[in-house]
Amino acid sequence: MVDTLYTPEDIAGLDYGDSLGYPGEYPFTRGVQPTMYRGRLWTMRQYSGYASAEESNRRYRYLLEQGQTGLSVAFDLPTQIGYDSDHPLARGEVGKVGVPVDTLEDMETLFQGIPLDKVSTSMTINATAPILLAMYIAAAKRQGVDIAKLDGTTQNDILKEYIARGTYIFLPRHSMRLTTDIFAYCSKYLPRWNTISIGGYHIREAGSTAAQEVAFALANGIAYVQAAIDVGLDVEAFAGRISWIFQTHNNLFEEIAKLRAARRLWAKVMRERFGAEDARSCMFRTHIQTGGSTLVAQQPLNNIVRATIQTLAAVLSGIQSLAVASYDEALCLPTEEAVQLSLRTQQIIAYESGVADTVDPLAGSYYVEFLTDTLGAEIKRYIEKIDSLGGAVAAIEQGYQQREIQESSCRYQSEVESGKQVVVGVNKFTSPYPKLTRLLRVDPGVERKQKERLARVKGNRDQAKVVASLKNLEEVARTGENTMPAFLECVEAYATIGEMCDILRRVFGVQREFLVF
Amino acid sequence: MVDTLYTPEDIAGLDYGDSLGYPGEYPFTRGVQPTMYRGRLWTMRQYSGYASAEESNRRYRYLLEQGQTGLSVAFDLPTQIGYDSDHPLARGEVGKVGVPVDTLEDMETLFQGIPLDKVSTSMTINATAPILLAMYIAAAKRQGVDIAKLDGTTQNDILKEYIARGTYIFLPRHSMRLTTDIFAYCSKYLPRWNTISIGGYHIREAGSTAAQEVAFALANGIAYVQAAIDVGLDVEAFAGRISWIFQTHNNLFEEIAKLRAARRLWAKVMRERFGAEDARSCMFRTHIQTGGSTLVAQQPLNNIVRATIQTLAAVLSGIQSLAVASYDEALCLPTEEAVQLSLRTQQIIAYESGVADTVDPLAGSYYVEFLTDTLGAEIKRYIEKIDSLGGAVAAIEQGYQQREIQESSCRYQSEVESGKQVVVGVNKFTSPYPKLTRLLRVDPGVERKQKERLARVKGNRDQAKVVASLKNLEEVARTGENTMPAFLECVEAYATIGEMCDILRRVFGVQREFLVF
Amino acid sequence: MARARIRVLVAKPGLDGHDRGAKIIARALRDAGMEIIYTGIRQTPEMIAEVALQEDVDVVGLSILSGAHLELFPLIMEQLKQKGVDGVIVIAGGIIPEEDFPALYHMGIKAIFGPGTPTQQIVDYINKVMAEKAKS
Amino acid sequence: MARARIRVLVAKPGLDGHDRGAKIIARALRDAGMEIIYTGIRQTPEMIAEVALQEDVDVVGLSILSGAHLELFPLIMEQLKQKGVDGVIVIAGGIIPEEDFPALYHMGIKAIFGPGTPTQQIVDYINKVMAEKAKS
Repeated sequence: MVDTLYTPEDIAGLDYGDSLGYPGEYPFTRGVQPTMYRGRLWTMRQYSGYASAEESNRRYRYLLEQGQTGLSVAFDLPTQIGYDSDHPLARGEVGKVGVPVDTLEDMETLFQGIPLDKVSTSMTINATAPILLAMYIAAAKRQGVDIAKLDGTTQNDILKEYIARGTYIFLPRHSMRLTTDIFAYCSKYLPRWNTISIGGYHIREAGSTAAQEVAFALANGIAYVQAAIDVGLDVEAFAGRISWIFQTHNNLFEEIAKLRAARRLWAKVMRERFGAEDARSCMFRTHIQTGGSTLVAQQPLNNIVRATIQTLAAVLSGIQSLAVASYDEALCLPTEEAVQLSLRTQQIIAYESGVADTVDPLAGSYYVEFLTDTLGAEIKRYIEKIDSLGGAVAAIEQGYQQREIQESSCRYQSEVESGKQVVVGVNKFTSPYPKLTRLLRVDPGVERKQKERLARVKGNRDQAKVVASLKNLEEVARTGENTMPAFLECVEAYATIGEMCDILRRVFGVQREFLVF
Repeated sequence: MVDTLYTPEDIAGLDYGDSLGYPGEYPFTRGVQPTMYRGRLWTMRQYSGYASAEESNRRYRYLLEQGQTGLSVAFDLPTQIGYDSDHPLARGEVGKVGVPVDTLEDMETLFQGIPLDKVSTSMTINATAPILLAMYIAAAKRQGVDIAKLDGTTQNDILKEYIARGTYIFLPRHSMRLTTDIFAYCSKYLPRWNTISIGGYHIREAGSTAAQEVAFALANGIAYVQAAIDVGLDVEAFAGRISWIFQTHNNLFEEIAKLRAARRLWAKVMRERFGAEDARSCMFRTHIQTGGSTLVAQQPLNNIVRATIQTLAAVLSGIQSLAVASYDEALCLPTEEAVQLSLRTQQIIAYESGVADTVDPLAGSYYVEFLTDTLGAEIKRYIEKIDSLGGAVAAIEQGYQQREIQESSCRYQSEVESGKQVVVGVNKFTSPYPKLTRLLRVDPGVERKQKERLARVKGNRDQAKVVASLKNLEEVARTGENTMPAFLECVEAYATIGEMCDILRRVFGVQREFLVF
Repeated sequence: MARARIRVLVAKPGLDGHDRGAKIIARALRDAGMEIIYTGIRQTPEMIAEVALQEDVDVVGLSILSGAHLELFPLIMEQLKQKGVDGVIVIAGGIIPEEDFPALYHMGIKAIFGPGTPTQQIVDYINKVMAEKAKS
Repeated sequence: MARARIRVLVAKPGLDGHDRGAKIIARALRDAGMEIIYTGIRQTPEMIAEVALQEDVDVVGLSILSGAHLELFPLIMEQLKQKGVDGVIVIAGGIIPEEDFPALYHMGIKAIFGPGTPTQQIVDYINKVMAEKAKS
């Protein structure tokens, strides 16, 4: 509950050095770089991908032309869950919510004409992250790019898939192994790669509160760090490449306070729990995607207002990378016009609003500092609760986070239905509105074409090499060696994602839903 | 110049009680009401009027249906400059930028079916303010409304017309008399009426900086208060009914700091310069219209982003009333869809963003408090300069404010042309964009119909009464008595605005432009 | 038709994991006194029809956000028919463009509820069609 | 045509008082070496034509934001013609919808510069047409 007034008394206990400190210094409450946007603006990186590798490549080139400064790849559901486009379970899903990638050839097409040493690429991929990363590495090698220069992110955050998003495949412990395989491989070969992007975004999207969003993500983060330490990795060798993804909702100050609190808490977790000494290991670097579920179908231009508020929240909280949801997303995939407007939203805030002129401009505000502390305390309580349940994985297996989220989701829904929470155009100020006339539809022929393409690739490859590489993958999967080189070998032989995942499904077993309802 | 970082050191000298205090208490830096929006949201009041009284009446009813909580009338230029619609100088201007009002009949039509004791109405009218106020009073009387209950605002700020907006008619000293006539009349008969709305809006629109916007408006305010005292009014009798209008631009924090500084400065002016004791006399209550000139024709949906930032600036600074410019305004009069979106922008910020939950949420921020002080000092220096030139009127006659504004305007223009100041879609990130297809055009037949209507009214009225009332107006204008009762008599006889102004032009003389270029 | 409680299968066909809406609906229908069978995510058309048959449901509610409705819904309707449970009332929700409504109605979907629909409206709808069905 | 400096009348027809744009243009043209006659606001068509005649200008620039251009510009063109100064180049700026451009070109306006036009573009345009005129 927000009070009517906050005064110096509300932050009487605030010790500047301990609670805030200087930007670029532990505990990083005011930001992880000393000059923040004055030094360099955040990366503008719209989430995008659909239909086919060619079509998505065209969209990426368009966005780069429009002034976007990074790429963010959306994969379709079969690719995320490890089915080839011709698998029965892929029916109707090919190219729908992202680009289908069956083999290395699709990845090569996706980045045709985009030099991979010049661009940073974020890939929303989790269960199949090592496979897609291997394809990205192979595509870069074919471009003649030194892979040590590759810059980007694999989401690679499987725990939130069990909690909220649903694209898991294997049992958690096997998934965690793949996650840490990426940590280990990249710390050797891709020093600039963000090996994981631990997400609160989807947790919030599933209906959590702001505090739950951060708490469950941080708890997952703790689990990954522990898992990596448990397999013998040195915390300083991988912790600096951990990154995050959260969303911003409409409540401007809550969102800002949430992210400032998260930065401070993570720094303290890394230093106090894991003994990280290196400042870089304690830095909470985050991408923000504005909240998709806050956008509504009714009166769609209203969503531009919401996205602007959310973008401001993100920028004011001090972030590294940003994607703005498009106003037509509650109706269809974002059209080119809508995605351009999302980018323009970022650019107007970057270049016209003045909010990027100074670091952490809200620091010192009685309200914002109070709220940062209050949310921080609430997040901490959740983390302690998860610790007491045996950590994030155990808590997921018990359905704890899922149940908490569902409670919040239902509470919010009933507040909307009772009118306590106003959603303009939905439960108040409703009115007829002009329909959007330009909706983006994925051509129904896409699935057939992708299947043909897959068949062609399979027809042209060296089958013996495929068989050998898949056999090797199976062995590596069984023994516990790092899987990345084996994936790379398969990928370069044009083995399909389905072929590789079928092997892993056999070796690792398949996770059924932790059904909480 | 904004620094990279602000810390507690930047506001080391801040004394909470003296600089900020509690909302609802002198010097009102944190707001003029103790609970601000928690008690009552700002009044949502879109500026609107065009074509004809019927058409504008339809738009007002539409806006009230859509959840607007106050009205704001735009008058066309002939009405503002005191020409009837059939005057040669009115050619092409009738109904273009506002509603034409020639006689009381138009005013009656304008508020048909809108009970004037239930709604608050702001009228952007200056040189002819007493005439339009008289018409409003007469219309209310015909509705059977007790005029003591009338709630609203006459802009009635003639000095900024000489400085920036151009709809003056008479010499400044005569204009000032009409201004103070309204003060005196309303303090007796319309106790809830805001007798003046002193404006920075149009000063900024003409190209001033934020500090100039506030400084020149406050200096004008000082001139009005002094003029009222000089004609014998008691400061406590009228000062509480002074209100303000400013704009918010894109620079979020500068705009917020500007308005917080203005509130504090005005309180101190009233108490220290004019000896006002009553807290109400020291309250700076303001309407905000987001900055029209910040909207651009290129990529018009980008303007929704700008308007959202500006609306946030307004709301975060603690205001009483708000209008949001519409995204199509750089192309045409706002369409119904665009004005609905402006209102929705306010509603989303009011009901979804959480920023209305607590009073003055940025208070204490090192940056915002520093900026508030810095802008306050700059504004003060300008006021001292104007004092040294003999006050606002003398400075206007010397062209001081006009020149300062023009310098700022040219500096801004050259920054845009050099690319130092980015305007997204104009000098950076340009791209083809879909044209808006629904533009609002005023029917060219409007002028003819209005002339016919005027002729009909003139044909039907009691001519002797008109002549007598106009004769009385002429006498009153010459003697120095309060003109309001005389205007009311003319208006009720259906004398036209042109007839009244012709008399005043004869008695008062006409001001030529203070040409500064 | 004289049984005490309406039985509703809430199912998520396809691969999409966004189950927030499905769960909210499922809970709202349960709170309104109906018996709910909730399948969880990633249900194939065959699985959905099989559960509808086994559980002898009155209503099947399909929730989909991936855009695969035009491909998957006909398969589901076909499976229901093959299994002889085409008498059930099938309703749908999720992100479904209005221009697809006619095609969906044509294949036998009885009602489509877009995002932002109050749950009470869905409860009322089900109660109404079940009452009509009981009468006829 | 051999005089040293191009003479430009910058005029604001109609009643609108928004002179920011007109003044910026006037100053930019002056900075570019042209001689500027700036009329101030509220100029009637008759006054504008009269000044154009008296000051023997090469170019008349009209700035209008009230939307009265379709009514006032024909009157101005007519007045220029009546006074025999219809040889001047007339250009316009302000808030003028693109759909009105054809009508304005048709009545003899040579160029229309919308909001956001860099002043250099207007300078260049005037220099170019004056150079062409000198050649012919």
